[in-house]
Amino acid sequence: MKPFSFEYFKPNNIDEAISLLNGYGEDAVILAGGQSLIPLMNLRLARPKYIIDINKIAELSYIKDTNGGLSIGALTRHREIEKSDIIKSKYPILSKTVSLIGNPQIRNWGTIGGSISHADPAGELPTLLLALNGKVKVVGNQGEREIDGDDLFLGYLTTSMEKTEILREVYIPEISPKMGWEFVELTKRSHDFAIVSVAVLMSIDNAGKCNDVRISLGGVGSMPVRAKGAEEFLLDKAINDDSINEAANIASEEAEPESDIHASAKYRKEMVKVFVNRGLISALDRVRG
Amino acid sequence: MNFDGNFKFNAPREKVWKFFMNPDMLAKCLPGCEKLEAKGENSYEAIVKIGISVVKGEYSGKVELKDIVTPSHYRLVGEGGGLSGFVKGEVTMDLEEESDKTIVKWKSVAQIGGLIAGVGQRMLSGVAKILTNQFFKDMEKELTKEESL
Amino acid sequence: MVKKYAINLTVNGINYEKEVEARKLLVDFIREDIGLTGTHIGCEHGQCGACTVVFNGKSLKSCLMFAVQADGAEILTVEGLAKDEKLHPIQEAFWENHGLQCGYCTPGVLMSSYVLLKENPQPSEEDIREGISGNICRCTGYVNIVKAIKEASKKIEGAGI
Amino acid sequence: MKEYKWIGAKVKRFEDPRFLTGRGNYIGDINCPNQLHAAILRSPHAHAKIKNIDYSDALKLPGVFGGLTGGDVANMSDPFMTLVTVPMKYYCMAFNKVRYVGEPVVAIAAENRYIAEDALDLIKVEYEPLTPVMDSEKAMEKDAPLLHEEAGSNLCWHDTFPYGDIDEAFKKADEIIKERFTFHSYSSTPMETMGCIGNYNPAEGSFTAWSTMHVPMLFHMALAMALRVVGSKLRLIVPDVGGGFGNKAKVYPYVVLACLLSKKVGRPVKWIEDRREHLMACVQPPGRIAEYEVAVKKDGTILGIKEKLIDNVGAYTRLPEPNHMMRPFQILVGCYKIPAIEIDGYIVNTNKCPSGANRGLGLQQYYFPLERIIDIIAKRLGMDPVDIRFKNFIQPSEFPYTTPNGSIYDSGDYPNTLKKILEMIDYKGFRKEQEKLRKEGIYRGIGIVTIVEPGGVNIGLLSMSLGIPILSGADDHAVVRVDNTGGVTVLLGCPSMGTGLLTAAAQVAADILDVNPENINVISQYDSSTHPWSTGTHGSRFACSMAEAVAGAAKIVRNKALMVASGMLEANIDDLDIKEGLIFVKSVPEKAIPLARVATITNFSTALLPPGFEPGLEARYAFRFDKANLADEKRRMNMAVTYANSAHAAIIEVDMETGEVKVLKYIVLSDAGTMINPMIVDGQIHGGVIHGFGGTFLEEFIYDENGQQLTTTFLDYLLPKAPDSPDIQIEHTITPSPFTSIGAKGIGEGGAVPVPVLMANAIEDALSPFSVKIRDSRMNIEKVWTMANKS
Repeated sequence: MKPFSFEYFKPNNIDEAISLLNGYGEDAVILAGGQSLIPLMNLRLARPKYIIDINKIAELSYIKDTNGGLSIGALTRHREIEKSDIIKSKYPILSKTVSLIGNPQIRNWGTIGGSISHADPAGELPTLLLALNGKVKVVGNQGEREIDGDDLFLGYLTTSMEKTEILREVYIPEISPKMGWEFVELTKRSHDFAIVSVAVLMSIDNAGKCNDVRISLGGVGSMPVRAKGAEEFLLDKAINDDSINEAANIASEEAEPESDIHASAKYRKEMVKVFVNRGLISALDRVRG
Repeated sequence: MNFDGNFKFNAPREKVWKFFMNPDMLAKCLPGCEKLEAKGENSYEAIVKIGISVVKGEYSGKVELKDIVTPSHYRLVGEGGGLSGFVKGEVTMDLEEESDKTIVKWKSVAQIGGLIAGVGQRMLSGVAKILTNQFFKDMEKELTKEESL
Repeated sequence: MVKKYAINLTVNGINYEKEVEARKLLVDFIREDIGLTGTHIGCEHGQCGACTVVFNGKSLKSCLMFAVQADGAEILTVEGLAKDEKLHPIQEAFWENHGLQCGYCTPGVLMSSYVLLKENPQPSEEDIREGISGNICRCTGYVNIVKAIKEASKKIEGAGI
Repeated sequence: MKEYKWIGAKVKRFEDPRFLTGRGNYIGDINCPNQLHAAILRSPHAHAKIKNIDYSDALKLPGVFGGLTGGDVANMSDPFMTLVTVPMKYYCMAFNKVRYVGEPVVAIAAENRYIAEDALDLIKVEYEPLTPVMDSEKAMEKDAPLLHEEAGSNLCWHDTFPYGDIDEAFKKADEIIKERFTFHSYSSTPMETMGCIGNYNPAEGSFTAWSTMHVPMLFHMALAMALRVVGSKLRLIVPDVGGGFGNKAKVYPYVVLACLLSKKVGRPVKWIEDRREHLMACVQPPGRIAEYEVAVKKDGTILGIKEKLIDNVGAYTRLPEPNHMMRPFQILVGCYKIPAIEIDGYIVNTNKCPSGANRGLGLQQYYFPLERIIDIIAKRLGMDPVDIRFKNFIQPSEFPYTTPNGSIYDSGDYPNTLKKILEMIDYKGFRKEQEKLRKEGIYRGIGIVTIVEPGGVNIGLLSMSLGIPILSGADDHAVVRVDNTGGVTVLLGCPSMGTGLLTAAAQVAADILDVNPENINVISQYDSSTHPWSTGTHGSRFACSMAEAVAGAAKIVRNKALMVASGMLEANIDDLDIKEGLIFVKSVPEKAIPLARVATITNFSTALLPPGFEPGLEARYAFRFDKANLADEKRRMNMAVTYANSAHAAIIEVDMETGEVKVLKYIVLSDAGTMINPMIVDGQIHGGVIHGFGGTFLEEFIYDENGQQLTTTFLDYLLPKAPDSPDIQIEHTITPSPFTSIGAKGIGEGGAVPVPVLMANAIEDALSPFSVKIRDSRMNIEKVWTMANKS
């Protein structure tokens, strides 16, 4: 199908974008990479009256490794993140996760801000953001504010950002090099929407006990979710096959997936066990490696 | 697509029942309900605007209250069409007293047709759940507000 | 009257100034307004890759961009690969290795391969299959496409292109 | 085998440069002056009466020029003919009633597709929903919702075909095995969707239609009759086709829709199907239920099979259906000497998209139970499935072999094919390793399947469903013409859809005329007003029927040329030969005359021609296959021209935790007889295997219980991409067909056919420790996981 008609704006800077967004409110939508929005428009599921194309706002595209964390401009393309050496060395989990998104064409144009604000529970980046304790900086006519990952996602394709706010930056706190990590997902074909995705970060103290662990699950509900129960279980425990297995079972209980034509809720819950297991084992190898 | 669940109102059954039968309250709490005009005995014409992020659709059609057994049971039946397809659904409500509180046990059956059914596969059940929860939360908010009046 | 937006862009080295309706997809613009029908439409929802072109040096599904966004861009389509009737090494390799059958996905696959080989001159089979994972083919089962891209990488290295 | 120079060579395809440089000429690229674009409003209901249609607002939208509804269609055209005797009205749009989600209700013609789609939003249609029925067995029940009132039942066809002595077979059986199988619906979804342009010429009362139908003339009659014109007043043009795979080979309703809309608005109308329309309303092969009863002796010999086959053909039984039921009659016994076989066939209508041809056309549905039952017999008798195959194979000495229902298998060496593939996949070595790996918790399996691939189609097949088989013939026509410069033009009756038949035809003509193929132009765009008759490109019929037509026409031209040359060179015709476009006297080679000069004489100096010689160096030849007989009183008939043979073998590994299946090795041993272009043959097998692979693991048309379609985009109807597709190893043996001059056998569909049953055999083998029983063709990830974790 062909898209419905709309009016098109191409602001030069953020302020211009914000004033447009406020001027047209409910019926205006931000266009960045377009890899999620335009398919919905071509299928006439989405019929925004006003499109605000922010691709000309160069100041929104950057990768800055400041002390204490990584700042990525919302308009930064997945491909740039995938090829960034600084990210490969200091945030390898982000580098791997981004490489699992879509395919080369989608990664060339899809943006980190676009995919996080689209908030698809089966998307890779929303799930990863939670595990990284990341947060987003959004800007509106009342100025800029920060939203933690935990408070950002409200439900399917729904975030706590106001209609008149633009996501400006994704901020990821520094990950200690001693931390083991893994991002694994189950898909029917390479790069599909995940049936289940798991992001794991874990560190072990020199007594061999776990002193920090973060597990977030994707594809198992209307939004990505941190498996807090499993995390609490592992804290201060020795990490071995048994504790990993038990944590995986707990995580599976915390997932509330829906059934659809690709996989049933029961199967997804079982796959949470398998992939939390695989994620933790691989993270453990990296800690010891 | 069918769901069920229950919701506890801390108010006596008569009050909750009167509340559920009051079209203005229904209009206020049905998510995205823009018009609910009485067209006869327990039958209304409705316009509902449902949307999730950029996917918005306007559905117009009719809503009827059936099998009314005051004050414990009734069936809300709705049917509407829009640009992205049609929605047909019903929600059966059973109000049970628990000391001074009321438990509303609901069971919903929804049939979605056309564009949204064929393409929105991955989002439908998620969206339906959000809307139903939102409906009950809004009803409780209205109830407590009225309580305080 | 429908609002039109002026755009100025180069396609295969030729500069064009056109006016377009905002909603006109870039793939329709290339096929209808520029008249280059080598770029094809297969799905219009970003899955099949038949509409892949090279946009400012990067592969793009041209059904996932509005023509109005292409103002100031440099686009390469399949018609721009061969230089004065001499096939590009990739085109030659696809011909020699039966890397196409119905030809409908071929333009998109060629443009993805073009960008793949620019970024990774010596790709492994796995790199190649990943590099064209945004392009669907229903005739070849990908076997000869992968072989053709491998051969093309050798040709290009040999010719120092 | 004759010594050929071009036949058998891996010639680079002549049609490739056009495609490689973006100069393909597909339906989307063709535009008529003054044309309009159509968009179609489709039913959101699976079963409903149409109470009222109001598109007056749509007509007011600037840029809209007209519309068409089922009412117009019923006035302006007749229902399409069908191949079932029960009355059923099938128009190109819904009339009074919609019978599947996506059925066309209103068509709008506008300046461009964008505006036409905007207009659809302004149309108001009032429906009275009815209860749909989706399952074929439920649809046959007495009180089931009825789709076609005039038909009286959703069972639109039933017939029984007994062959050989069934009762005797079951009397002598040591074991009778009963099994029920189901096969799901998936199609080929070519990258180019359907499309057509309809242009009505009021002055002549004639229609010209461009479309992607790669079987134009088989259905030309049905379309002309629907449009109420004689065939000569419906000109069909088929440009380059972006993949057909049979999906574009059906009575094509949208050609009639575009023609009628053009007649109504007085301008050409172009309609291009978008992907959603393709997945919802193009073609969905029938789901099948197969109930098998097999009479077997203790030593594994198969004495007889009774099959109850129920096909769910969707809302209308559309030409060529019920061909999914009839086409497999070409190979009812597969590779085996089964003396008695009975088919009890049921064709059922439900509220789904109408079915139609898809690569394999019934063969994958038919071979799934047949090649599963071999493995099931082996398990029941404690034998190796491979031995059951060797035991029952038709032996090389028995060819040509006539099967119980009249198929005449031309040639083959089935035991050798199987032996070779067992060596290639190292069957014994794998069995040993399999045991060892199981101990380490690694579950691998091997699947072996041997099939006969029918090439060419005896059109009598289509009349088997009419009770009295009146049709017959597997012929084809070609024109070969040499022009005054020595260039050669070839006109085929079959459009090209990517299978390389243009190049293969040039190779055949090149060998017989001994000219360089560079100078041969096989016309790629088919045109019914100029091209010879043919039923078109389907049923793997190029190698055996079309190639023979080209060879025959080229031979006539060759003899005409030699006749003229013998006059000019005053030499006996037997003393002449042609080499690279030069006719010369064998005993005195320097006495020669170029083919071009001979052609010029036949056109410009006819006085020099021998008496009775018809001017022009051109010939039209119709290849007539003498074994395309009429069915006898027991409805036995030879329904194909050639019978190729292939074995597929695969080693797979099941990830017990997730249900993922990894194909570690995939080998095809193909005996395609003489291969005109081995490179093109292998390309067909590669594509076919991955079609089957996608159909088995990823693809399915899914409906909910209310008849809503849930797989209407490529996000839910999943196609295999490069990283998901296994590599494929192909080897060949060559047993030429004795029934044709070149000896080539049709194999275009063979690659796709055995994959579902092969994967079922391999997965059941991998999971045999858990005594898993696979009876359904879907192997999606969750299903395999469920089987692997049942215990």
